[in-house]
Amino acid sequence: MIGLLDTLLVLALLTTVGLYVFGANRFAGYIGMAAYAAMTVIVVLVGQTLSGGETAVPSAMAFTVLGYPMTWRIDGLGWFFALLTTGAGFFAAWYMSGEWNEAQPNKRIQHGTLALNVLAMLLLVSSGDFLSLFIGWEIVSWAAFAMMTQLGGPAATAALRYLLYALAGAMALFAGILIVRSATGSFAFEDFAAAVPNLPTATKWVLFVLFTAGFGVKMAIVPFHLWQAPAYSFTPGASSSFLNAVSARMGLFALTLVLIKLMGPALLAGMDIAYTWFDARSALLWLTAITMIVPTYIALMQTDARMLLAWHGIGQGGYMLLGILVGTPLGLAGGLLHTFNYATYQMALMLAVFAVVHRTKTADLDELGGLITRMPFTYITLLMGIIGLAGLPPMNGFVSKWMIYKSLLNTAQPLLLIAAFIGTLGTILSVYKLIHNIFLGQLRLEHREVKEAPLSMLLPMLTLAGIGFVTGWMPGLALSMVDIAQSALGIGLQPHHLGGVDLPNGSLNMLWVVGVLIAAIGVGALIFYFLGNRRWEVSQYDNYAGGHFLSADVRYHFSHEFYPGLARVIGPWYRGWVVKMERGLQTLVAVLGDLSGGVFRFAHTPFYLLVAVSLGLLWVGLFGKI
Amino acid sequence: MHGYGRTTASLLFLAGLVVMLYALFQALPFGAAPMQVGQEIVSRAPGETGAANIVTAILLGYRGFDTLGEVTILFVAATAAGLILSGAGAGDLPKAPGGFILKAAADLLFPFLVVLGAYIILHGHLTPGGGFQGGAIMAAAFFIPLLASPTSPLNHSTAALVEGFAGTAFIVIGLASLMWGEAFLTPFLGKGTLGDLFSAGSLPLLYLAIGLKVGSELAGLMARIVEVGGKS
Amino acid sequence: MSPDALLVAEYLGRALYGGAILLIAIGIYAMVARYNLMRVLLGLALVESGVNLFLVAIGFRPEAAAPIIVGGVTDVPMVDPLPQALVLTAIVIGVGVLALAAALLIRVKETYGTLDTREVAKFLAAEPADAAPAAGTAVAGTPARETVNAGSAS
Amino acid sequence: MTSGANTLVLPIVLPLLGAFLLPLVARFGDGLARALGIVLVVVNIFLGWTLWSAVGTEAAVTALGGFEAPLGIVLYGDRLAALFVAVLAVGALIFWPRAEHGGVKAYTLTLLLVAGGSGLVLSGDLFNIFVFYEIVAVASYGLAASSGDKAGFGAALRYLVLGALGSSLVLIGIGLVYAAAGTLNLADIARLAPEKLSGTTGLAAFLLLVLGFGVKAELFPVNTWVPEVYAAAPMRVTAILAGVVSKLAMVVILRLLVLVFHDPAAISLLMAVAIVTIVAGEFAAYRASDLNRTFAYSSIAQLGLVALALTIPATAGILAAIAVALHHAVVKPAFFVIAAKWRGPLAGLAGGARVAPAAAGLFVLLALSIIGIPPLPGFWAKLVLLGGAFDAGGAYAFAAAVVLAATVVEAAYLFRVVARIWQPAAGAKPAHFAFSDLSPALLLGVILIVATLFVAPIGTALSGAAASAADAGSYVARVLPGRM
Amino acid sequence: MLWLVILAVVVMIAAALLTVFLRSYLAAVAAVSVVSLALAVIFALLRAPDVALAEAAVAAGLSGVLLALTVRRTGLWRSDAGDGKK
Repeated sequence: MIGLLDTLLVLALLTTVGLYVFGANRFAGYIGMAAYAAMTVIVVLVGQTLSGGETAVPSAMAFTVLGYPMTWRIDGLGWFFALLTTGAGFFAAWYMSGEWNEAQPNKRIQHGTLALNVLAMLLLVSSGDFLSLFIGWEIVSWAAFAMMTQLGGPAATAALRYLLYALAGAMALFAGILIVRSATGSFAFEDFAAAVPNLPTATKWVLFVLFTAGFGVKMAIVPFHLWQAPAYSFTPGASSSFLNAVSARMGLFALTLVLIKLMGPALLAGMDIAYTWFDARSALLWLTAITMIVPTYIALMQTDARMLLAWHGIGQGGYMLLGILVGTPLGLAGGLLHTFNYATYQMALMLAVFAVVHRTKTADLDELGGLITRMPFTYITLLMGIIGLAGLPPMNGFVSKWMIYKSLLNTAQPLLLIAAFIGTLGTILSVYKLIHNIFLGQLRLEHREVKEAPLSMLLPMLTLAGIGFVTGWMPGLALSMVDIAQSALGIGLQPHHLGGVDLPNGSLNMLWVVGVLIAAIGVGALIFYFLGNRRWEVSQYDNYAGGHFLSADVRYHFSHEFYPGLARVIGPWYRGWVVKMERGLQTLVAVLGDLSGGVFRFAHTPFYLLVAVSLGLLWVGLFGKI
Repeated sequence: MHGYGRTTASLLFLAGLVVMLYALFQALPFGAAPMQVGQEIVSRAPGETGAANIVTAILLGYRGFDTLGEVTILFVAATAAGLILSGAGAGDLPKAPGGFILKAAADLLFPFLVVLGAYIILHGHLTPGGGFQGGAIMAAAFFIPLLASPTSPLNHSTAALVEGFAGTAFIVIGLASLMWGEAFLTPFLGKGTLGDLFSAGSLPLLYLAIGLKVGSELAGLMARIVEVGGKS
Repeated sequence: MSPDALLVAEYLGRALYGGAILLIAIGIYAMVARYNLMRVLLGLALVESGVNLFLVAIGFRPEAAAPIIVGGVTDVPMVDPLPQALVLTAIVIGVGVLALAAALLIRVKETYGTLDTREVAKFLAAEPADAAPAAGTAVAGTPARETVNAGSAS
Repeated sequence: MTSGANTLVLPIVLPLLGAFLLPLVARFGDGLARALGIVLVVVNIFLGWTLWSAVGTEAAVTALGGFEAPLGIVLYGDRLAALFVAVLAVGALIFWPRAEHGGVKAYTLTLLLVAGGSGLVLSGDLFNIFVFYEIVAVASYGLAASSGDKAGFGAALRYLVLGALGSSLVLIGIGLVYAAAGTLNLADIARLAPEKLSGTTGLAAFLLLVLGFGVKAELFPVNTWVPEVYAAAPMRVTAILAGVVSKLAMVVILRLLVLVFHDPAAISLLMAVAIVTIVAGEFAAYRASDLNRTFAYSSIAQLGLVALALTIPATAGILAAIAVALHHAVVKPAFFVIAAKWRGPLAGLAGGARVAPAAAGLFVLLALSIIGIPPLPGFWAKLVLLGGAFDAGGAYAFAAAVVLAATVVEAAYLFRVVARIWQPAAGAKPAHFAFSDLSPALLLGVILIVATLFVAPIGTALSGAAASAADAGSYVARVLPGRM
Repeated sequence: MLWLVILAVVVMIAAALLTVFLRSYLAAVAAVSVVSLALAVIFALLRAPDVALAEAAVAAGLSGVLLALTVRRTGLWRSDAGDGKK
């Protein structure tokens, strides 16, 4: 029986093979677009089945190895992430379909690894038990590694770092699933969900820590976050956008699955930490709070546009997990919606930045400026993207952040709310740096002939920004998708309408908000243009400052060390202890390695035998039964 | 670890080893070994193998397979030594022939040693000694002339021939019983009278094969050490 | 057995086991504390002898005959013949291993010009990049680990 | 007696006969000797296969010389033994020595290695096992020095010294067992063990046996020969030694554990040794400076895994041990094939992917499998191992944690090499692989992929073999039918 | 018999110590042969004539000659240096 899910997976497999074979072809991007579009259609069909009352769509694929059965099926939660995956794949392929594609030396690898990642993620989100979850997880990790490492040099170094983090996480996960099996006797999700309340507290804690650490590495929760920004940034454009938009969210998927769906927030809240006010859930909540704040302020210090955005990705992941861990229907809806929203604006942002890189060959924020005149549509995309990232209306980021804040308020967590605000403040500051340093101010001499990005790249960017606006204007569109995911979690649904949500203590209707905003802008424009329009256009260089005329070779665009005051304030806090920890670990391994190696280089090897026999016999004498 | 530090450490560990091994061995029942299998073999060996020397009965009968392995180890060692030394240079060996007395003694000893070796091999199932001891003596017989005049190399190809055929004979004797439906190395040819030269069935044949093989292997091994370079 | 005989057996046991252990220990000392590989080889021979003594001692029974049937008399008590058979095997194995070791020793001396384990270990542990030519035999510019041509090394 | 019991001796005797005849046959040409050797190895594969299919859960037993069990020597052929007879022969076939590394003498030694190894896994007698162990050991000393490489002699001599001392320990251990139990037959010892060997003597005997056999099984701290020998021996010898021969010693330890030494103290001793072996191997590999040594240390760690698996109670542990051992037997020789061409410091490997894409790709495949990435066979081996460990709980969980951490280190050093291979070449380019150079590794790679596809039936078959190998009761009943 | 065995053991241990500490390798090899011969005597006293014969012929005789030849071949017979004690 070939079902919808099988069709989807087979299609993804064929796409991978096909794009690897025909990846060097100039139509590869269109092939990819068609394939991902078809996959998206299938996913939508799956969604219709799921909203029709089915709990899951099964796959005919099933194996039993060494007595361990493996099954695949997709439920609402998996469906939601599958939709993000195929959608992101579609836009990435679109971006790669024209001029970008022509410029790339390694088309085949780019197309192939993208398809491979889509396949791996689809496999992961449709896993039906812990074993297939782990297999999917490993494949996703290695597929991402294959994607990251393709450019060599610093990319390979960053990818290797990622790989070690990912593998360490996977090993924690491996231990976790094996403990689950020895505790419950099977790898099945249902058995675990049924058995987990009765497990000993120690086992629950071990599992919680192992799963959180294992999935948290992919999510880049602090302190497992160091790998992410460089690994994502050194990947070629479309692939990087794809990774930024959805790859790390696989960790969110798995965390939601295990912590919320299988263990449940109530269970976590019941796991108290002795002698403190914390329990497992609140401890993790505070970890997400740190994840929201620290990477955001690290992003502020970046001088590479890609790194800046990638660091934000880490912080944004904190918001999503925060909302999900709040555990109320509103918080869950907010977290999941934020996942969707983030995918739209982050992808648009990354694509826009890479469009700039494509044209100017640099992503260094100190080397750019004034491109608004040369690349206006890219500028608009970026502007809409950062409004979303900062969580301001009318973009969709505002809606999801509002829901998360509201859920924190409703569950009486003001400290976390403040933490979230601090994070948002950092976001606003740093995205201003991004748009200012790239598009505003003085155009550099070498960029005077820069052209707008080609249509093949502009269209997906603008479309994504448009989706971001539309789902900000009518969040009900996205919330109905979130409903399907939420229905699989067993926490309950968040009632909503096209414009937002109605709550007893304050509702949100974006139809009104956007309407008012547009009206206000309209009024402002009216005033500006018709009542007192005194403006006229001059060249950037037809200007003076300090009594001197400005010429193109004088740099008056202020971009270097953008926030010196702020840097002075947060500098003392910025110790890099995680980096030191990582280095310490490396040194430890190296020292242990040298010690072990030294053992093998000893001149008198029979000496070891003597020592081993003597000590062994001593041990036998001491502990052996007489 | 350098100099006396290692010596001291070695002595310490050795002292520990001695003390503990002694404690361990003292716990064993000296002089009253359980002899589970040993006693049974002693009582059954004469009847089952026809050999008066029970050690021989074990070596060739009950544990004949061990013995096959044993001659194989000599063979392996000889082959490996040949492989290793095949490219060796002259070393510090004096090339001058040995003195007249050594030569004369070698000539004189040769027939005596050969006969002695043969005797020990053939009476292996009756008296102490057998293939290994006799083989070693035969090896000495062929080897001493080599000491007397190192320039006259042992005829390796003959040695290899003897070695190969003797080894083959052992296995063929073993396989013969396999063809008759018995297990590998089952004695045959009848048992004879206990104590006679022609008794104990095929065991003396095995011992002969072992003696020839051990003799030729040991002689070959020694010769390789003495000889100078190159393949034979 | 008489009490005297028991006492004799006990002292015999101590002497034999003690002798075997001391032999093993002295052999191991030669292998561990001495630097010359020849001495290591001699130590190995000692260890093997000690083990053989231990094995024979296991099978010994006081007031028993050697395991050879003389004149068809089969009902006298005999020492355990099995360990003797084992030791016979072990002796021959020991000689084989020793011979191979001697062959290797000759080649080691020939190739490295030394039998000092420290020098040999230093050569073996050398990193591939800076493998030091052993005992100054390798000419500069040639790879340090070239194959020794048959018969030409000295 | 099961059908084929009498032919149980053939996998040992036929290669032996061939080895005795080889120097004579070589008079008619080296090629003939080579052909004869290869034919005999193929025959051994066939014999292993027939033994595997002939014995189901009931093992074949033959009493050599017709002397019944505790008195004479018995051969015990179960599926485990059949498997390793075949694997050893396959290894010898794929890595049959080249003419330039010892010629006919090397062929002879390889045949003897095959004969001795087969005897090692088939024999049901403690001292007989020792004899075959010595055959294998002496043959490997000789082969280790057969490259003519300068380092070869020193490495082989140091190996020999360590190995011979280890053999003496084994002999003392056998003496202790004999003194306590009065028998050498494994089944008989198994029968008497609870009564006679449960005390200090038995434990000491186990210690000595494990340390002695551990020299070949690459257990810490008696594995110091490994990096030297694997770096200096000809690649084909290294592949056989690392791939198969080390596992044969493990099979012996397995038999001892299953049949004789169930003492928790003995188990914890082996577990401690195994954990230290894993840690020392992986960490030393992390700092190794060339591929050969990297793989040598990695091989140590893998054998530590096998030893760890053996300590896990019941069938799960034995299944894990067999699975890890077999997987390693496929992967590590292939690695050594690659390392044979890519000698020298790791930095010199930059550009390897450009020069030899097939080798580079194979390297990635093998690395993924040895790290244990699904769905490659290495993952299933690790799954069984760690699953068993977590099921056993307690100290095993700690051991499993060590294994998991070691896996990360393993990935670090393997993929550091991968990253290096994909970098553009800095100076001299790494060596190019001719097809004949790489073909053994490619063959093993194909085996790996095929095993991935058929992992379910292979797992079932191995489970059966493990179950029968773990059944001490049936071992005793088969060997000593009258004496239970 | 007890005294004979003890005497042989003492001789054996003394010879073994000489093996380790004698500076001349040829003498050390001779000492190893003495050990083997003493061992052969012990074996004979322990009612193990086969083993005694083998020990005398193979271990004392052949391996003694073998080791002596090796000493000669490696040039150690000319010098007694190189044992680490400088």
